[in-house]
Amino acid sequence: MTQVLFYLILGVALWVLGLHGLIRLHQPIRRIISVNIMGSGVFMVMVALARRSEDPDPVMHALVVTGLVVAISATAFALRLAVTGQRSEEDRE
Amino acid sequence: MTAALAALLIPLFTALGLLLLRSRSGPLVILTSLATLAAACWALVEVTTSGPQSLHLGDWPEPLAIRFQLQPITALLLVFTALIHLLVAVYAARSRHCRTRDTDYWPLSCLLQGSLNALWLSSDLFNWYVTLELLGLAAVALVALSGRKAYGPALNYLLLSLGASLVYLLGVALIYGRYGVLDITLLATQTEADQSTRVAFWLMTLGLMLKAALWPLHLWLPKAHASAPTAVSALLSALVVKGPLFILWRLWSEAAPVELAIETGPLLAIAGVAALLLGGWSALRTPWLKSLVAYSTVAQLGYALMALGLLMHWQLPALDAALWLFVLAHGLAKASMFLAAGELQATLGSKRVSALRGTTETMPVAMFAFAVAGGSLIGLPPSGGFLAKWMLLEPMLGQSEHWPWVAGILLGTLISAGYVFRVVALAFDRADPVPPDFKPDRFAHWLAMLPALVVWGLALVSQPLIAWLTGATP
Amino acid sequence: MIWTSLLPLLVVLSSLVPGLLIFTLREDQVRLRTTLNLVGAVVKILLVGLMLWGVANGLEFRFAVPFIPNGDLVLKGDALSLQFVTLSAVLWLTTTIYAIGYLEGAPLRSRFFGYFSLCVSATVGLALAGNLVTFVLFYELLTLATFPLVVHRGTAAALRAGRIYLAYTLGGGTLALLGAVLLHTQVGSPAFIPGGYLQATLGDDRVTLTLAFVLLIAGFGVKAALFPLHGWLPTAMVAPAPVSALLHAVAVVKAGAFGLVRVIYDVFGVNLMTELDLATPLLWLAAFTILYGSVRALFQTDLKRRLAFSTVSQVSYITLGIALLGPIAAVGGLVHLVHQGMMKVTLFYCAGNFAETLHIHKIRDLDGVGRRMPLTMAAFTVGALGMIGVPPVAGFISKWYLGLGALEVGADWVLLVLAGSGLLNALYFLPLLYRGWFGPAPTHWPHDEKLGTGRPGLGETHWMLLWPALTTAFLALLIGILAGTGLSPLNWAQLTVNMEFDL
Amino acid sequence: MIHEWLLDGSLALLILTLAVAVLYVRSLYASIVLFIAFGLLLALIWARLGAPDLALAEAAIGAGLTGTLLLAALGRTPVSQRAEPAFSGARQYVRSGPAVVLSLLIFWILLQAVLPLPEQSSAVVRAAEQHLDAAGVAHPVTAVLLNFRAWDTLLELLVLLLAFMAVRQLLPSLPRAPEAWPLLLGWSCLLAPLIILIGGYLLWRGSSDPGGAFQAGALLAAGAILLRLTDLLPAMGWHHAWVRLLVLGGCAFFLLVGLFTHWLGAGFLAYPEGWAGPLIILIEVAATLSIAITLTLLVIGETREVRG
Amino acid sequence: MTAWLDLVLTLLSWSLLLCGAFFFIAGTVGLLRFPDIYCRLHAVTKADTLGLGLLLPGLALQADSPDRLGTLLLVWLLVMGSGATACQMLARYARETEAPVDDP
Repeated sequence: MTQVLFYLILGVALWVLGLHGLIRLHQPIRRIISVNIMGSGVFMVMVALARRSEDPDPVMHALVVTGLVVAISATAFALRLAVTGQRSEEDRE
Repeated sequence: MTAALAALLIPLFTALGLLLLRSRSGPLVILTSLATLAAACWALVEVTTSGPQSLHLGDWPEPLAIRFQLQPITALLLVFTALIHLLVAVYAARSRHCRTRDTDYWPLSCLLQGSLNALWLSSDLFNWYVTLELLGLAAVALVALSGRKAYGPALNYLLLSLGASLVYLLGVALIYGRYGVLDITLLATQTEADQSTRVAFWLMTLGLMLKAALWPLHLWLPKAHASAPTAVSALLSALVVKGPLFILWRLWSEAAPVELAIETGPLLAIAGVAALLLGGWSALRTPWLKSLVAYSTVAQLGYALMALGLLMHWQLPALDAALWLFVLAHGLAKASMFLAAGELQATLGSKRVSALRGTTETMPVAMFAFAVAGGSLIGLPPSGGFLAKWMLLEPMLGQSEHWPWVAGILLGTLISAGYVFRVVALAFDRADPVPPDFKPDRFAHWLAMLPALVVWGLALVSQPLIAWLTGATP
Repeated sequence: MIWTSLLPLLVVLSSLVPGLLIFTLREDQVRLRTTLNLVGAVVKILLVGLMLWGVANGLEFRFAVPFIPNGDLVLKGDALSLQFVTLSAVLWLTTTIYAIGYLEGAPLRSRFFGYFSLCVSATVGLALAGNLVTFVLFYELLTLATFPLVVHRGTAAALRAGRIYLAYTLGGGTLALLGAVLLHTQVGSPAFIPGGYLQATLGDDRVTLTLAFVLLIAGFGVKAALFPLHGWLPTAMVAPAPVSALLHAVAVVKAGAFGLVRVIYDVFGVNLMTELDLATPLLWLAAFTILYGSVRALFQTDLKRRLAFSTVSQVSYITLGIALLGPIAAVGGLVHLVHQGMMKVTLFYCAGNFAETLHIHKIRDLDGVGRRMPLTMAAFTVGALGMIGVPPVAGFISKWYLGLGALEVGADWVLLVLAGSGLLNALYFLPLLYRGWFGPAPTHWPHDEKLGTGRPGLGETHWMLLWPALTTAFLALLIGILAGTGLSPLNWAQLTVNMEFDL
Repeated sequence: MIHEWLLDGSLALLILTLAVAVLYVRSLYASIVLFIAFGLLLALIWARLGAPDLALAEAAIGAGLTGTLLLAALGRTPVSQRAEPAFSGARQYVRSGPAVVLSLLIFWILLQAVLPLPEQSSAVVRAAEQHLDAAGVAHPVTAVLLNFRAWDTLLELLVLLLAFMAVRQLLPSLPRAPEAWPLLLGWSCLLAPLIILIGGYLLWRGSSDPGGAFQAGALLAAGAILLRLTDLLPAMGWHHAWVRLLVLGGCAFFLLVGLFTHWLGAGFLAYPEGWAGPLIILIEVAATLSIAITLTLLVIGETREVRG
Repeated sequence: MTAWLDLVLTLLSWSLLLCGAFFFIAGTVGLLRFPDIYCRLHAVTKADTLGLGLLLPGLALQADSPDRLGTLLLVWLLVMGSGATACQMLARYARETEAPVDDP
């Protein structure tokens, strides 16, 4: 077992955990966190793959940076939707 | 390629310009939409006369660059996107009931168009991920325009869309890990049907199916599409779900190893049949008008999925034409249907199907548009839906071992007839008509009619269209 | 493009264009609407007359546009199609006049006449269809155009009837479509030719051929009201009388029957039918439907429903005639297409007149109506006697030929069916005639609308309601009497059959 | 060798424990705090895997900003809605047996798929190494981001913009901050210039070493949020032209570069000979500012103006 | 001579690191076990300040360049500042929103 494989498996495990959370959980903020954990899992797979060559693969690193920005953008939007949605439910009661 | 780039950049610049000037000018968007349409048409002419083109972004060589690929289908989709966007923009600018006029609808819809065009042009697995995210965010933002009641469905849509992207992305990562490339054409030369490839393709397929609301991953769609503002529902159903479908098609028809495609095809086709039946069943049952239209999207995507699955299973490029005819016909018909449904429910002041009693008398044009569009969804001749169904039926009936699939189409047709005429029959009820709250807006009704007429008008150009599609798809 | 290729298109457009224009009219533009209707109907008759002359002189009328690969949209005027087109054109004119009178003052007339014209366009298109794809296309369009007419009244009963009608016809349409695609995948969609095109190209693929035949017959059998696919017809009776007249005499049921004719003679061909032995089950089905329809008619108390079950029975005479696969029987079947149309439309006009003028719907209310409305009752009598098969009304000719045809191919048992059906016809029609002429007139009619002058004679009802009935009754008599002459439907049928059987 | 494994092993154990805890700990607050810890640990792992760019980005974006966003969201979530419906800790975890089995199955399938991957190599890496000289910057990650795959980056800026536009039509997320206390004010005054300095440094460094527009932008955003919360920075309303210019500047400039390169015949987003370096720096500056302002607005959210 | 010095430095560095780690752990235990927010704040800030204060010299002893020393110093100052500010904010917030703990 190499370090690359170790982190590949770890990434996959995180991804599965996140997926499980996304499907099983209901509280919006928790689901958003689940998606983020899923994302971390994929990124870990990608970074581990980048580690295969002697010099780490810059392409994968760049893709992960892009992925991180996408993740924060979506998270910000999702959180705001979740919070505003909850409040509107509260208003109705 | 310049024309295609123009079709890509004009909407993006329009969106930025609108934001910069804090403008919510519908006419400006209509004007730039026209320009986009012109550019897209030009691209279509270019690709028809001088064949497919490709562009390495940044002028970098093969494995490094992101590549734009302008195929005939791409050009057609560019035109189609521009057309629907223009139509909906006119509606949004003009309709009295459209609540999106004074919102960020304008820049958002331009960004949506831009991201779709980026998706059609791209042929890079990771770039598709970014365009999918762009598309998803734009779509959710547009759904949320409808106000607080839409936030719940919008959030669900967003989360599932994000989850789906990450499922897709894991597939991409596995592909990169296995073959070290992201460009789909390069990938096509290398793929083998081993375990990694299989899992990677399945992951990408699942993610895309969720994004395209293909059965059984469609549960988010009806609520999201039904709660969006009318103009947005039309855009979402007609265009957005087609984006992931396009990627799915390119993946399986270009990059996937043949054994894998043959093996996976039946699963997709069965999912398609299930979508037709169960989506149609839900459309038959729902008490809400827009939900009915949204469920019909789920059902109709079943046809496309079926075409794709059988295309993979039988390795029949002829089914490409069926798939894209479905996409075109459904897009036009659905745009018409959502606009008509939105107008009807706004004018009647009720979202229930049962409120449509007597609408053939009070709002004949809108109801007629709904019925005509519905006719194409059922696949009545000589509408575009009929042409697509015919193209799908032909290879099925051609060989006796394919006959069982016909049952799916048969039932699907009957169910779609069921939910379309459920509405239409009610509209003829003169016993107790629901009086409209406002004077009907005839211009908007005719606008809703327009795409429905276009989809029936496809019959006039059917022969060249089919020949072009059959020859055009690689 | 020369005029012979444009003429079929013009025949279709002569009702389509006025129809579309009528949709745009306001409710109160009565004069313009009437003009459009009548001009369209007259122009159509003239064009059809021209085409009749042309076909008799050996001209070929063919219009084609590309549609799908190997399947153009073809409109073609040949002897068989002209028989149906002429019937439609003539009856459209009379029914239009009738409908104008019938709907006077009713709401939503623009919509009604719009769809009415579309319906006729679809029927004519179907009659002129030159290949299976075109036929299926117009077959579906006919469904769409007739649905708004069935639900025109917008009552709960009308809606229910409309839904049932759609369920049957769309289902049938889908089956027919499947059959057409199945054949298309094997040989494309070549033009209909006498003797059928399948045998030459598709030798002996029994499974495919049988399946295609079953699908097509099931599809067209719905509109032809073959048992057990007839359920929509009696419920569709809630529609306004002109619609019933048009649906039951001409457009819908005849479209189905005409489809059967095309499939058996021009797609499969007599030889292939015999070889595959496909006609026998159909023959049994037709025979059963004839008797079944008559028996059911016997037990109806509502006039229109009795007529509807009579239609179920009578249309199957056509099916019977063509399923016998002999030239003489074929002549009987084809000519019955026209004869039954004339007679049944007369009956429905008359039923509509009774309902409109005196609000008579039930059979028991017919007592003595002959004294109040003698002319209408006379027309009704002509139609009813024709249905029973009394000479010299047209119905006799058809039955005569059917009987001869059955003997010719050795299916003697069919004579029993014909005789039984004739007896049943008499049983359910003669009481009506007796009540009408000899029953005691009531002191009060259910509700006298006082149309026309309100006195027996030419003013017994609105003239636009009376004259169409008299005309068609007269025509039914005339084509019976003149059956032996050159321009009679019988002669045309003979001409067609000679080509089909290569005599 | 063994201590390498010890480190990797304990990192893995920690991160897995944290992930499970984040998802299934009963209190939402604890879940969020643990998630921030998760982000920091992830940054550590990126560093361990030789990806310092990512470690920086993760620390700033993943842990810092996401944490702030989550806490802000928590603050606006009524207590009644914080609980996971039908959530009863470990017992529920047991009860969801089928889902767990399914997850394990998925994990097993994925495991089969990743096993052969470490042996493969990538053609893209070799190509990137080959063309690094012509890319205009020495740091390979920056070269990929802003030159080889510039289109991805451009679209990603659009994603950020879109998220901002989407958020703009909803309510502001942070309640009005209470008046800042002197200690916080003083510390912020001290910290802010430092943050700007480090941000600028990261940006400048990006062309040759780990760092770049995103890391710098995220850091600047953190500083701006701090200053904004203590009212040391004026409100950044959308009606200010400079705010709009800064937010849109990144995308707009990038797109314009694309347009002009196409116009000049070099090809879409193909920088002309010798211009690559300066153009990349310019794009990065514009992008950094855009990212910083957009992220700031995403987190604090100024007065809404979309619907009246 | 240098070898001996190296050994002393390494030993010193490691003992400092271990002490630092101990204080961190103690602080964390305090955070988890102490009854109310003030005690917890006390545990965390005190222990962390001390822990970091020991860790950093320990690391500094292993540093090989003045750059590194500068960085460590900066880290120490920043964490001290932030910790103090954060602790003050939390305590004050708690005091303003809750009833005083020692109230009977």
